[in-house]
Amino acid sequence: MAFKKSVVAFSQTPEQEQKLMEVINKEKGHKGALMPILQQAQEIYGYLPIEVQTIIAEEMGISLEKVYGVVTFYAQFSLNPKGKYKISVCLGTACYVKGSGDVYNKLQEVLNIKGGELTPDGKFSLEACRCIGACGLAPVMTINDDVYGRLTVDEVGDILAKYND
Amino acid sequence: MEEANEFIDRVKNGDVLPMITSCSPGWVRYCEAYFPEFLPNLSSCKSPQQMAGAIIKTYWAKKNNIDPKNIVSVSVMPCTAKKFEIGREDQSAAGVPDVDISITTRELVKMINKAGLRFNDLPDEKFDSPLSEGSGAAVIFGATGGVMEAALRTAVWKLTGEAPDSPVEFNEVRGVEGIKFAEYNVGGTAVKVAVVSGLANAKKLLTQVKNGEVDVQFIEVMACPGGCVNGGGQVIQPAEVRNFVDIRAERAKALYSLDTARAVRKSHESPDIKEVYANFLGEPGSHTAHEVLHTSYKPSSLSK
Amino acid sequence: MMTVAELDAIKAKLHSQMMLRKGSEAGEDTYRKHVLVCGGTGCTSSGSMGIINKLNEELKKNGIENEVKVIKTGCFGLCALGPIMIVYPEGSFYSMVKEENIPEIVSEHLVKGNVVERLLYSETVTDSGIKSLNETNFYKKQHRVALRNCGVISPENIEEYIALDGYQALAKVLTQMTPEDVIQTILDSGLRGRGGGGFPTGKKWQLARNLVKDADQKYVCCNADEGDPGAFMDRSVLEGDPHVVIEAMAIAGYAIGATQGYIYVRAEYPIAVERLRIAIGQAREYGLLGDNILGTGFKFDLDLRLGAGAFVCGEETALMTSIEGNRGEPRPRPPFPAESGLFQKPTILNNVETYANVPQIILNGADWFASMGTEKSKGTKVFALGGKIHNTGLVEIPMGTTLREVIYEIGGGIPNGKEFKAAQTGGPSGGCIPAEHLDIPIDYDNLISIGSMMGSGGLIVMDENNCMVDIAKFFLEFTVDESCGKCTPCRIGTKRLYEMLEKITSGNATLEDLDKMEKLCYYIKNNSLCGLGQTAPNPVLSTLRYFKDEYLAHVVDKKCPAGVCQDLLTYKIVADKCKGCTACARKCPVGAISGTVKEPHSIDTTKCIKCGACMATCKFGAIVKE
Amino acid sequence: MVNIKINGIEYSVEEGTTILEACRQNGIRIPTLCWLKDINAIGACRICVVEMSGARSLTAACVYPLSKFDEGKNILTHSPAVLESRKMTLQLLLSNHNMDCLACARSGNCELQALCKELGVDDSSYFEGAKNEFDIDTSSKHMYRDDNKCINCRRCVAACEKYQGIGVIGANERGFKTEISCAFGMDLANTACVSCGQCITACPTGALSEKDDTDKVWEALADPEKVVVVQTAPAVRASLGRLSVIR
Repeated sequence: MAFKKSVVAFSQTPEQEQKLMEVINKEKGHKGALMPILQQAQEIYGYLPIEVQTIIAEEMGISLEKVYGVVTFYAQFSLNPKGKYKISVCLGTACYVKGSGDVYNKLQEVLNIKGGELTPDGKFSLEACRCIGACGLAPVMTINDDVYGRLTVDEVGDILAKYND
Repeated sequence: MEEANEFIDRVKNGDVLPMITSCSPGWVRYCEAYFPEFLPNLSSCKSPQQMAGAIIKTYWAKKNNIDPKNIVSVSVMPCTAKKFEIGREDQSAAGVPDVDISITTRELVKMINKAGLRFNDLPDEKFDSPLSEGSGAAVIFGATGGVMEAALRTAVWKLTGEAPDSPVEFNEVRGVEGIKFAEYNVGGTAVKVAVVSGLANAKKLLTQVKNGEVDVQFIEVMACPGGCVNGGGQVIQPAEVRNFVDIRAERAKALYSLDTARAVRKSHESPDIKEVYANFLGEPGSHTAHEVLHTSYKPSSLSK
Repeated sequence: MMTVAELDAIKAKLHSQMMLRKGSEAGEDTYRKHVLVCGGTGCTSSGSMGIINKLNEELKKNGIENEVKVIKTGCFGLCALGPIMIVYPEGSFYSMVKEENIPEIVSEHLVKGNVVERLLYSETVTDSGIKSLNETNFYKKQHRVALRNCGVISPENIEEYIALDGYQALAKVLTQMTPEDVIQTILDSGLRGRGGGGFPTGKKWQLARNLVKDADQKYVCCNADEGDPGAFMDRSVLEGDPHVVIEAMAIAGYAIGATQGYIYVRAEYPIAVERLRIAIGQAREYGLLGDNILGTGFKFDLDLRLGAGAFVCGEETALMTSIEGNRGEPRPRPPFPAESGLFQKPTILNNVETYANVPQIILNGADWFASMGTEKSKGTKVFALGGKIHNTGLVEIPMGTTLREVIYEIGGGIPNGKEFKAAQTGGPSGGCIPAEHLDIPIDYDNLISIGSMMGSGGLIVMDENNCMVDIAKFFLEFTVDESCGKCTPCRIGTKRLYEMLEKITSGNATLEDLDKMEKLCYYIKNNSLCGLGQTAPNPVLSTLRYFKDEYLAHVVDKKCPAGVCQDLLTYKIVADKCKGCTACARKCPVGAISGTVKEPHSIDTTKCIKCGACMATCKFGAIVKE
Repeated sequence: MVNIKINGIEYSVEEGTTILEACRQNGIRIPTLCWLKDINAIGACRICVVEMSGARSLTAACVYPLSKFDEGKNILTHSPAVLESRKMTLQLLLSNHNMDCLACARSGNCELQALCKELGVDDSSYFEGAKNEFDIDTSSKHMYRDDNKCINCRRCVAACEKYQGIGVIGANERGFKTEISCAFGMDLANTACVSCGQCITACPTGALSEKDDTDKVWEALADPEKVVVVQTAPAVRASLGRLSVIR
């Protein structure tokens, strides 16, 4: 069976583990605590490797498969670390109609990775996302917190160039 | 025999209680993974499959002077976990595995079809001896509550002066409910027992025991709901049947009717058992019995 | 703990100041001008936060920071012109504001008092003076009920909400109305669900109150998942006026007898989540959430639950299953949520926009609300105008307004002089509305009768350059990706439907495939477990119904009339325009272009991979695609 | 009691009885696939759909509890539309199923196979299209898991979770790619699976099956050097009597 371990070796700082335990103990009592815990865990680590999911499963007394089943259902949870710069191209209808599909293909071409993948140097991760609600600026893409609106295919190169450190 | 004896010893010597049966390999693996703190409670007896295999490769081999290495011990079981059990450590009394191959009822069906057997046209035949004539107590092992009843039959017989007419029917532990409790007065002392089938029910009971909400001395656990009659290796009934027919009850009924039809209904009355103990094992719980018929467990760290 | 009297006191204190934003001169308010800057996602993405900082800086420089108040508000609606800044009381509407414009605006307008007309929204500048916002085409026909406070109040200041009658409805409900009165009012108002289904809200609340009498707990949920791509109405309400939802949910809690509520917000809306967190915190601080609200003994509290990227969680039972900490997979109904919903307790789940109407209905009465809209669809509807349209943005129109009015008058028509082709409503569950139905009054039942649906409000306009088969394929690709995978018709059916559309757009389909596809559509609609599957084929069925000729062109002629479907296009060099400069031949990645220098070149269509590089480099427009 | 009509004939049943059970009580059989009494009533496969007056679409009989709101409704259990839908559901399932029946352990005892026969599937490749290609998990001593034969009915998941309280297998990923597997695609042998086989007896198809050790037994029987001793458990005889054994 293709064991879907994450591509990066897991390492955590004591603060991270301590914060994770705080989150679990705070939320464990409420009903439906798994989702908030997973969201905050992804906040702490940037992704949800098997080690983190195992801690959550044990603390909540549920099977690891239950946790993994929830994690693989929602697009926001990721088994692999995102890039230093998370590129997210909106493929909502308004953006699609104005050509965000071409921008997305161009990015895959320039970065030489497919959607959902990470560049080998871990710098860029690329994904298509559902409408982020900025349809006024269609077609839209975000890189971490920066938002680029009214995009054209040619701009892709120089936008990426800004993130070279 | 061994289990009843172990239970009596535990009660007498104040060892760890409640004692829990160990014949269901699925349950044993569950205990090792999910409730390791109850491993001391597990009866050290091997499962009937392994005991039979051990006797075959030791006593029976010697009696028929066959080199145990040349014996292929095969078991036909209603269970898939047996396929795992034969490979467990501490299951080779004669230095070679007690059981070499375990096949399920379904695989037996394949072999019967492949061999072209037509049972209706075949005369009835007895099993070969020894170990040919199982007692009524043995037959009901396959139903939830059966192992408990069998053990009680022998334990009550022993604790009440080995009277030949000691009680034989313990209806309180019969039936397909997932968790059953019963209390018996055995030679003046009250013995509280519990019977569970389906590991979700075992989880519920063991948690209650751990929290002190339930006080029992002897627990029978069967991994499969309804006991081995509903095992993972049984012939598969389509949903069409299993949704509307209580397969567990039907199959259990078959076993209980075989039990009542048997002359010998208590393990200790079975001539074969007596012969093995007389010629080989000595007393239940003896050193040889321990060597041949008992095993050990250890916690598992597999990912839950 | 706050009393009703204290609530009124806050309102009185701030009321005069707020009137400044309604155009009346500043009363005894310390500030003489209010500058409102849009803090919605669109404008924020275009740097409105930078503009606010620059504004504060410049005001300090000119020493008038105590005379001019800067307020970050929610979305005004006209996203196409973002970032937007409005100065009250004049109501001067600055659009496409850049940071470098701030010093001029501050010194000229805010200090000297003369408006910088050059930077105003062009339409407001007329020879007979500055037109106010509400007279512009975009706003003229709008009637803002749910969006009443958006772009008017600061969403992060509860007192501004209170100043404009905020929490008065809750006070009225708790002190003067019985739960039955509240439900009756909502019933009489004719309010129907704004999430797209259109189920009468009053009836839903009534069922939740009466079906299970002895429930020890009931829940009030708000569906803020807004998964439809191209829809951002709920976002704007949450970012612009979060308290209206909180107040409405408290009223709903009182009506059905619940003490706990959950707002399920998309994780893709960080600003909305933040604004809600602040608003809930303030509501608790002011004793408007928690125990003994307004001293009436009524207890109600709210928690946020974030979605995590699953469109199906917009379906009510999937949303509840998600809040319960599971895979967001829908559950069979009945039992309906009003009987057994969240954590198997009676639950009501309404959309953000539905709640946004509730306080108004309570304050102004059911008849006021019922006077708006059509016979069976009362009140207004918020639409998110997007796609090929000038005024992309948020539009709230009375039910019954026609599509033509929305697209041409409010929306400003189709850019670049292109021909209108269709408007898509209801997102992946909706259908398209062709030109022949432009004059149909928009309401629940009319839209369903023409094979589309109201949906949550996304309205994507498409022009002649959009291929309807490609749009249907886009929506199916979306549904295939977002299907939860639980039931056979949707898990496998939508995948097969998408593959059939791929077959059509790649020119490999036969007429028999078209019939097979239509049969599969009706099968999926008829057999899927939840709304997602039941409506997934709508984009295909409605494009089949109105644009059958385009399907036939793809299948029979192997042509894509709109020039979108790559596989059906052939690139051709127009001989008399080709100068033989060989630029295209050098650019072609597969060497499909041949010809001698200065002679007309030609493209070998068997080699051509239709990447379009040649067309892009040709300076003489000699290469066309058909 | 709720008064309803089934295929035009009047019946009255206890409130809360599902349509499926109401029909069964009155001798009307509705085919099912994913429904397992008490542990798996999730309405996923859509084989048991029926027509019901007043309903917008077909209704899954296994999960629809009849209530006073259904008084007087008429239910059609085998109308042309219903039969056509059930057939299409099967054809869709087959389009993502490894149809290697001749070499499958469950050939002749597979519920999918039986339903295709019963509901008249006459073109198993009607819905040609992409199929999932999952690895086959042969890590365990007692069984193998072939998800290419899995129809996502989740009966095995219910058995492992509800009967056994273990839950090492479950639905992962989403949509068409949904797969019943262990966490992180782990081998079953690396999980705390106790090899009880309850998932195998719950599975309607050949996706889950025990490892076949009969060849080893034949070999031993044929080996003159070896003495083969066979012991049988009591429960075996209780399930051996099934018709398929005695031809």
